[in-house]
Amino acid sequence: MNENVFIENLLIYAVIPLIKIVVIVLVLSGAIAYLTLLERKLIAHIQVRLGPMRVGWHGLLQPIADGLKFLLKEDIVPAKADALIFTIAPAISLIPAFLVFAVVPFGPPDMLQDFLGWTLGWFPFLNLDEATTERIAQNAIASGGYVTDINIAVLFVLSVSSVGILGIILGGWASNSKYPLLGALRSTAQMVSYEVALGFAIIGVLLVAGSLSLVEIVQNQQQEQLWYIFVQPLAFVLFFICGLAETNRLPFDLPEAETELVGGFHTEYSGFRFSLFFLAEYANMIAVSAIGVVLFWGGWLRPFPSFEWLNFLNFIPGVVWFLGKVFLFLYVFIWVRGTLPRFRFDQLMQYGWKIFLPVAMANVIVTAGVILAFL
Amino acid sequence: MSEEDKPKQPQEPEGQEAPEAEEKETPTPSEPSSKSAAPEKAAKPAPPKAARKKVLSYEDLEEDTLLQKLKEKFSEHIFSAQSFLHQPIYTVSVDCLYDVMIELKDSPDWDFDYLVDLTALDYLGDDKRFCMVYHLYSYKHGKLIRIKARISEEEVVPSVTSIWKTADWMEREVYDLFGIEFSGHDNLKRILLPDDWHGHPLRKDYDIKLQDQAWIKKHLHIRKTPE
Amino acid sequence: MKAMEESTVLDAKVLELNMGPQHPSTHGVLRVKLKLDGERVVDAECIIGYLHRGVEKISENRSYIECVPYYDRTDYIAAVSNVYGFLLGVEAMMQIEVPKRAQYIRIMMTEFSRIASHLLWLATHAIDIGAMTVFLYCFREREEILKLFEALFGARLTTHAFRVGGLWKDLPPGFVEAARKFIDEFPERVDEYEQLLTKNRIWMARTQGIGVISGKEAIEWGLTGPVLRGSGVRHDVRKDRPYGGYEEFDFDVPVGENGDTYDRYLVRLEEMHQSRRIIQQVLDRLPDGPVRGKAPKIVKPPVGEYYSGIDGPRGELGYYIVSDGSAHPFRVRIRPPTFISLQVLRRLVKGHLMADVIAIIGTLDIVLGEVDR
Amino acid sequence: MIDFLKRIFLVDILKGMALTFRYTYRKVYTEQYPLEKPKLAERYRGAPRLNNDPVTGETLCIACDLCAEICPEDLIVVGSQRDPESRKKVLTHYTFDTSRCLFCGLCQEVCPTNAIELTQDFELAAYDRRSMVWDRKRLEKGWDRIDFGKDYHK
Repeated sequence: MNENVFIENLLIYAVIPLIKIVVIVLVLSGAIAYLTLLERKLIAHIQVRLGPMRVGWHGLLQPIADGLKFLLKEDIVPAKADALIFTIAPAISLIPAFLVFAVVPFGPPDMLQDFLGWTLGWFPFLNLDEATTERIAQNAIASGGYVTDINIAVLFVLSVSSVGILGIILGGWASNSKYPLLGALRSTAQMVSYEVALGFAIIGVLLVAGSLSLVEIVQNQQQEQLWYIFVQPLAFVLFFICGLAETNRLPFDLPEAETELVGGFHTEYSGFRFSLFFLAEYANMIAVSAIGVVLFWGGWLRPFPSFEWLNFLNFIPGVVWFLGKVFLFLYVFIWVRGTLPRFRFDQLMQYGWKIFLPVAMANVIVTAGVILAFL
Repeated sequence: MSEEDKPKQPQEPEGQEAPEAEEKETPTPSEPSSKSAAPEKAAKPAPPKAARKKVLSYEDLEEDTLLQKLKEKFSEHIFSAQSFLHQPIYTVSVDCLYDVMIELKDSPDWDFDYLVDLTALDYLGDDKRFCMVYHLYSYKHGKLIRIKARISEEEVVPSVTSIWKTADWMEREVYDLFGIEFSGHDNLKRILLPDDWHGHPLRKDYDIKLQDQAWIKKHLHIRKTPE
Repeated sequence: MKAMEESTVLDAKVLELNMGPQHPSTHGVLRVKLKLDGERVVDAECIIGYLHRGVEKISENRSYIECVPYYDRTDYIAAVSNVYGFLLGVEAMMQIEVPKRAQYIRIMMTEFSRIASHLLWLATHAIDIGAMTVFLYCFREREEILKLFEALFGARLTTHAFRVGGLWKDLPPGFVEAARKFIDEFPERVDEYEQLLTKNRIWMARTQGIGVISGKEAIEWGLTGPVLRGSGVRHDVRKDRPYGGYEEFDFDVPVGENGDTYDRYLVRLEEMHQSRRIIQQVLDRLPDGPVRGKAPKIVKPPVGEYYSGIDGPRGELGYYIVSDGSAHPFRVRIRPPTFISLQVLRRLVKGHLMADVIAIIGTLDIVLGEVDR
Repeated sequence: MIDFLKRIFLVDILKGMALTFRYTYRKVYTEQYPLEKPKLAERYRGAPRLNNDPVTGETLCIACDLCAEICPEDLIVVGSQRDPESRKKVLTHYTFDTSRCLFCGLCQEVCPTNAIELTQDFELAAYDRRSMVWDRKRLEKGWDRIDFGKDYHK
């Protein structure tokens, strides 16, 4: 029996999460690749162009071709660059971007229940009895639509995503070139300023939700039958704007502003290392969208969970809702990029410190006051 | 090809315009032609045509008020005033060029506040080889004039950058392409050509195919430039 | 020790940054040596000449007819008006009467080229500031104009538009309709750009108060065209010294108030509308007749000199032609508007941020082919 | 007040976004160049061609050398011989350096017989400079790709 418990624990705490991690990393990489295609196509259509058309049907294989190109290109390390830091900087940037997804709940805690119960039967060598299979399937760690659910998930996300900035700073500094250096400087200032405003915007939600766990935040939205966007609209707008800034997207793409700084922090990067920065940027985009969906748009919940006449929508699994909302987020990200000009550096800082931060703080204070007074 | 075929238009389906209304003077094919001396030889039939019109020439401006005013002030330094196609040209001595310019700009009667253009001409072989040409315009009076000053190869022209800021690069360009020095210009260096280039291309003794071979060898690493 | 030497870039108080000649926003091969204190510009020096081809020297070695195609290649964005300026000078010296129809078509095409040039300016200016969609919208309209050029002149960019005495050929069939269609749709398109930019807070923040120059100073620096008019000086060669029949047309000269980048933007937008008005009038009043006057085969102006200045899209484009009576010009001096307006860059960028340098280079609307010639 | 509200609610930005959204699903303007050949204007000045008389197949060029004289770049070389019988000049060779051509069209303008003509072919890329100097054979062959439109590759 002991052996069975061991296998059960092994499955719950090691094997199944590992499989989930592998799946998420693979799917995410693919998603990023196709996000670049989506961006190119969408911006192209905004600009009455077609975008990639030649590789595959309407350019569907373009991301693969691009990936191959990046892999095959010469990897140049400038002569005067700090070779070690220059080499590891892209990884520092990319890994945290992926780490965020460890806590992102793609679906409800029981998402994989049926699936696990069904699949585990395929492995007779495990000798699992019905009860064990049931237990495994019931266990939220194994069956949840997420890798892990930690009770400080929001803090984890904030802290991990700040580490990614280090990669940009180090990359810009290690290039020993002027444009990357300026890009890195801008990025430092920008990230620090907007991290604060972003944090305050999130605090508003946390006050309402009363939890730092992303899963619980969604569950709370389910209980209250209300997405937090309707409770905290201002916080959402701030979150979205700061999210744009955090991910270096237009109108806040100053660290890489190609018309000013040539390529910003990645001017000197080429080939595979450049593609890592590239991946990191898009992974960050998806991460911010996912967090935004979880915090404000009810995660895996279907629209208007309180309206019973919409119950027919329940047949669509939560993960689809979640991904659909993330897609909408990304769409808006790209759409904004296709519309707006770029801020100037000092204006960016002004907006960050003089408008967004005070507004976010006011939002927190008002929210806290309302909660104290009425709830 | 026989003689009768000549006027025939080729009947290509595409790329062909319908025969135009405008005249297309067909030169006789037997006309002697050689490639190198093209314009001189081909120019032969031109003079009788030009003769039909009134021949344009420089006209002297004696009654011009600007000339008289300038003569009063600078007496013998002002040489002449002419006009060509109603564009007045004032020739002054380079010695008083700077003072004339200040007068023209600051005097409310003239108020030439806009230096349109500054350039030079190279009359190779003349005693005074170069000719500085300034075009001035007055926004107030809507008047465009041309000031000319002849200088010899060694002479230095007073810079007008302190009068019109816009003269800065134009003087640098003249320095670069003609090799005329300006006194009082604080940043007189080459502008279009590289700093260490030898020769001044717009001089008439600088052949169009001439290049600074040493420079090319040094910077572009080309041993021999194609002829 | 070596590492310390290498890191002097970081220790220096003033960072010297080479912007260009290979930089996405220097509009060609302009090189600006910036001295930066942080991101603030302390000083700037323009280094030009990377595209110098010696067009003036080439002109002296070609006949009057032969050197015309080279002027297409100075300001290649508005090749039509370049040729126009030179031919006006030659025709004046030769006393060639240009038929009315040719004059009208010339004016129409120069105005089209002004619109095309302003569209390209708007496109690049917008993308410099980050609004990349405007870039392609402008290119779409410019494409329509280039198609008109192609139909009439036989080339899109280096058009070799006009000939001594008139035009190469008359308007092709369908041209007038296509031109009408374009100018009918055009205001709508400009409204779209305006919707994306004019009231956009980011655009306003990026352009208002940037690169301010007063009218008086602008005259002192010899600025012309939209840059001068943006500073409130109502000067247009088309109005003050009308040439080629411009006096017959009715148009306004828009001026700005503050002399900043935003005003220059508004002035150029309005100029596009005014150009459209002129084209409209040309199309309404286009006379019949020949398009090429009696011009001799060999162009040999008499001994003399002539300055013909026109109002190109970038300012006063002057051709100072000196003839010694032979078939080759003795000297052709091109007064390039952007060569002269580029020198004000140093004055304008001082004290601004690095991102503003881009905006200011854009607002001066330079073409390096013309700056370097 | 209204201005202030407009600012708060990002009206300027939303207007722009509405415009770009409208455009997202409109018809695109792109021409898929190598797949779809553009329909060039009749007057387009592209690759040179030396025309032959469509009836007799003989060259229209009378070796008058006008094109070589007018050419700003002096890139046309016309070689001729005087026919001992008819005392007429006969074209022996003709070269045209497309690598230096300005495509100004002066040569076709002066040609009295419409022999030299700039056609609508604009694909002039070559692998080396020497092959950009076109000889008489290449010039007379002219432009053999006449298909326009989408079906070009089929």
